[in-house]
This record gives sequence, structure tokens and C-alpha cells, in this order.
Amino acid sequence: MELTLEHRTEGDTTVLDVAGEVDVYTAPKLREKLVELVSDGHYDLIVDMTKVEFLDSTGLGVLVGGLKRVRSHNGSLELVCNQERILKIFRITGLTKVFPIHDTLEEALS
Amino acid sequence: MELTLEHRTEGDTTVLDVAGEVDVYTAPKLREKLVELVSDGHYDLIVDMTKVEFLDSTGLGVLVGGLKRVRSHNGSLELVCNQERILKIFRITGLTKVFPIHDTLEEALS
Amino acid sequence: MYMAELRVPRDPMYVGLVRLVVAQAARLAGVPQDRVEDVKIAVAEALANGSDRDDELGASPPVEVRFGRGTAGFEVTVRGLSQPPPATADDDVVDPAIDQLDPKLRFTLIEGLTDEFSREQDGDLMRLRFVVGVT
Amino acid sequence: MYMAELRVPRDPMYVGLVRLVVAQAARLAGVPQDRVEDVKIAVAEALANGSDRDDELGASPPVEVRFGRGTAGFEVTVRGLSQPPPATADDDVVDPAIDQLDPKLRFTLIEGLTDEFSREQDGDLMRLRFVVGVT
Ligand SMILES: Nc1ncnc2c1ncn2[C@@H]1O[C@H](COP(=O)(O)OP(=O)(O)O)[C@@H](O)[C@H]1O
Ligand SMILES: Nc1ncnc2c1ncn2[C@@H]1O[C@H](COP(=O)(O)OP(=O)(O)O)[C@@H](O)[C@H]1O
Repeated sequence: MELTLEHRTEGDTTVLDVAGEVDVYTAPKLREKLVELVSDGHYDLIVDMTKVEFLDSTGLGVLVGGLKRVRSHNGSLELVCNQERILKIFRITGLTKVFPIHDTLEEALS
Repeated sequence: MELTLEHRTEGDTTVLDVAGEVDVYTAPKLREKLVELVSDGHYDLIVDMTKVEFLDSTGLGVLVGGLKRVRSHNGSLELVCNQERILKIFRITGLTKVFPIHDTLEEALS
Repeated sequence: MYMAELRVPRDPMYVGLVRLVVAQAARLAGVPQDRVEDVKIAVAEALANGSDRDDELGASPPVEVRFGRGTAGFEVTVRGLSQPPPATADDDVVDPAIDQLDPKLRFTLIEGLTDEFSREQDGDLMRLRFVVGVT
Repeated sequence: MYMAELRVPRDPMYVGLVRLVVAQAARLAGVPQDRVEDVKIAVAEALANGSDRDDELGASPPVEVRFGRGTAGFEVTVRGLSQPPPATADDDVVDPAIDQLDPKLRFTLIEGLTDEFSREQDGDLMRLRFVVGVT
């Protein structure tokens, strides 16, 4: 299972669907995508991680990097994640305090 | 994926459904099953390998052993297999000449 | 106490492979599925340790992973290059384009996900060992 | 030429694990899926070589598997105990309860499934090497 990335706009927000494994091998692809979105003027991002099968600290680092980028444009980066095994690593690293995390995309959009 | 074995009778014939991986680790289970069937008086066997995901020479050896057992009771052992990757190993080892191999269970039963 | 040993080049390409094989070994050893997920992340973190060094990949020693059922549970030891010493105490030196968390978070994660965790520096190398209980 | 190395106890329990990891490495190296199936069987046969010896498992040296993309394609080398010499030329001595094919069929299979195959006896050990082409 590799990493697939697809984005679409919903009103003023850009939703990035992430599916597969985000690890030290695939994270550069996610980083490039986030850099590209921000340089194309997408400053309000929702990263939907519902279909993420694996995420480690390299992936967390890329998300934090994305957050810094959108914030430098007064933007936002929120997450959708309802998988306990992934929420756990946000909790252990203290990043639940850094990212708004929603159970569903609907909740994130509202 | 482990190995699962289920048998049922169809008229005078006993059909053994083999699913999963038959390798050096799981083959003893298949051997036991064949020994058990023969000692319970099932001498005409069809081994349905449609759901076999892996088979190596250890598995072939067990099938040959089963064939010897039923033959010593004037019985038969036929195979159902339509997967090229498995048929290939019967061909390479010359066992296509030893076992009647059918594409479908219907063909084997008729 | 049966241990398997896997040695791979220090290349991100192999990280998925190591995760796969150690996870499968954990399942065989009786680690419950939700803890197998923990093992996968812990292994990834242990392998990522030192991945921010700029040594030539080819010149690096391979990463050694030993794993199997030990007395305390399913044990994994990863031996490879350790992370570089912080160049300076000034946080601003870190290039923000690199998007890396504090490398120490890797240890926090391994510690949070496993039942036992220790690390040992040995010159340029580091040995990380962790254990996850089996049922 | 990146090679990974896996060392496992000589125990049937580990055969599935080795198959899994070598198959995944073959995929990463660019071996097409139908040939990955060939690699899996060839690996199983190479590991089964010597498995009919009655040595105490614990006393056996581990099996060493090296694999990766080489110049000729995806290369695998398995080094482990070799099969025992035939006790006698008389076929009837073989216990029919053991249900084993002629152990030489393992070599026939590896040869038939791969693009290059060689074997080398080294005392009690045997080194089997095979190569499958990559696209
Ligand atoms: N637990 C953590 N792990 C890693 N980095 C963190 C953590 N908490 C905060 N940070 C870093 O601090 C930055 C700002 O964090 P945050 O709490 O959102 O900002 P502020 O405190 O300025 O509101 C993040 O972008 C991240 O780089
Ligand atoms: N290619 C082969 N590989 C392994 N064993 C074989 C092979 N061909 C035949 N045999 C062995 O010979 C036995 C009898 O084979 P078969 O050709 O069916 O019998 P017969 O020649 O007596 O009709 C089989 O049970 C098997 O043990």
C-alpha cells in the first residue's frame, strides 16, 4: 500500500484526502503536496486522514510543517481522524493540542 | 493466511476443500486430514485446491502420499485446480502425469 | 528464545519491508493485533532514528534488527546510526523547510507505545530495544 | 547493489515470514507479480532443503537469506543445512508415511521457476542462489 493524495475545494476550504502509509519513504510526497497547495494559495486546509493506514513521526513532522506554512498566511490546517491507533500518536506527542482534530469531514467543514 | 480444511461427501466421493497456504509449516495438517479420511474409509477423494494460495513441494509430497494411501485401497485421488501458478509446479515436477487434474469441481465429479 | 535478524541498507525504501516482517513476526509470537500496530510504529521510529544524518547512504553501515519472542514478551532491538548531536542550542538553526519534529519525540513515541524501552549509545551507533507483551 | 540479509532459526514456523519478506522485496525491486509467485515458491523450496534432517532444531545453525536487486535481476541466496545424503540406494527404505517427494525435486522446481540457479555444497551447509529478472 503506497500513499495516494487527492484534493478538492469545498467553499473556501481545501480538503486533502490522504490514503495509505505515511512513513519516512512516502512523507516527502505529502510534504510536496502541502507545499504545492500553499503556494497555489490554498491557506485553509482540512487533511482527511480517514484512510491513512500508517503514520509515524516523520508524517507528524510534515503535518506540523504544513501547519506552519498555512499559519504564515493566516490560514488553518485541521485534521479528520477517527482511528484510535493514529489518534494515539497525536496524543503521545502532544500534538492533539496543536491540531484541531475532527471525527468526520462534516464536522470539520461545519 | 493459514490452512483450512473441510470435507463433505458427494455420492461415493469425498470432496476435501483446501484453502490457504500449504507449506512446510502447515502441510502436516493436510497430511493428518488425508490419513484420517482414508482410515475412516473414504477411498475416493477429490481435493479441491481452488482456494489454495500457496503450494510447494512439501504440499506435493503430502498429495502424493494421499494418492498412495487411497490406491492401496483401490481408491482414487483427483484434484481440482485452475490456477496457473499452481498448475505450473505440477507440470515442472511431472506430477500432471500422476494426478488427474480438473478445472472445476463439476468436471471432477462427472 | 528464538530471535530472527534482519539487516538492511540504511535507505527509507526498506523501512516498509522491515515494518512488515517485524509485524508478522509479532503476530506469530502472539502479540494482539492492536499492539502489532504499536510495534509497527515503534519499529518505524527506531529505524528513522539517525535518518536525518546527511552521511552518504552507501557509506553507512546497515541497520540491524533483531526480533522474536523473549522472556519479557516480543522483543525488538534496532542497531544503527544515531541521530547527530544538536549543532547548537539555538532552535532557529533548524531549517523549517525540513519539517521535522524534535528527534527526541521518536523516543517519546517508542516509550509511549511499548511496555519496555531502553537505548544505548555506542560511538556513532545507537541500540534501541523495546518489548511488547504477548497474550 | 543493495542486499538485505535475514537470519532465522531453522524452524518451519519462520518459512512463511521469509517468504513474505522476500516477496515484498522482490515487488520493490520491480519483479512482476506473476514472477513474485515464482520467487515465493523458490524461496520455500530453498528453505525446505535440509528440513528433512533430524538434527535438533535448536542445535542447527540459523538459515541465512540474502536478497535484493543485483546486476542480473532480483537475486536470492539461501545458506543453510543441506539435505542428508541418501542412506541407501534402495527406495523402499524411505518410510512411505513421510510422504516426501524425492528431495531433488526441490532443485528441479527452483530451476524451473527462476532464470538462473546454482548450488554449492560447503561441508554440512549448502548455498542455493537464484535470480529472477526484473522489468
Ligand atoms: N508536541 C509537539 N511536538 C512537536 N512540535 C510541537 C509540539 N507542540 C508544539 N510544537 C511545535 O510548535 C509549533 C507551534 O505550536 P502551537 O502550540 O500550535 O503554537 P503556539 O503555541 O504558538 O500557539 C508547532 O508548529 C510545532 O512545530
Ligand atoms: N514426478 C514425480 N515426482 C514425484 N513422485 C513421482 C513422480 N512421478 C511419479 N511419482 C511417484 O510414483 C508413484 C506412482 O506414480 P504413478 O505414475 O501414478 O504410478 P504408476 O506408474 O505405478 O501408474 C507416485 O505415487 C509417486 O510417489
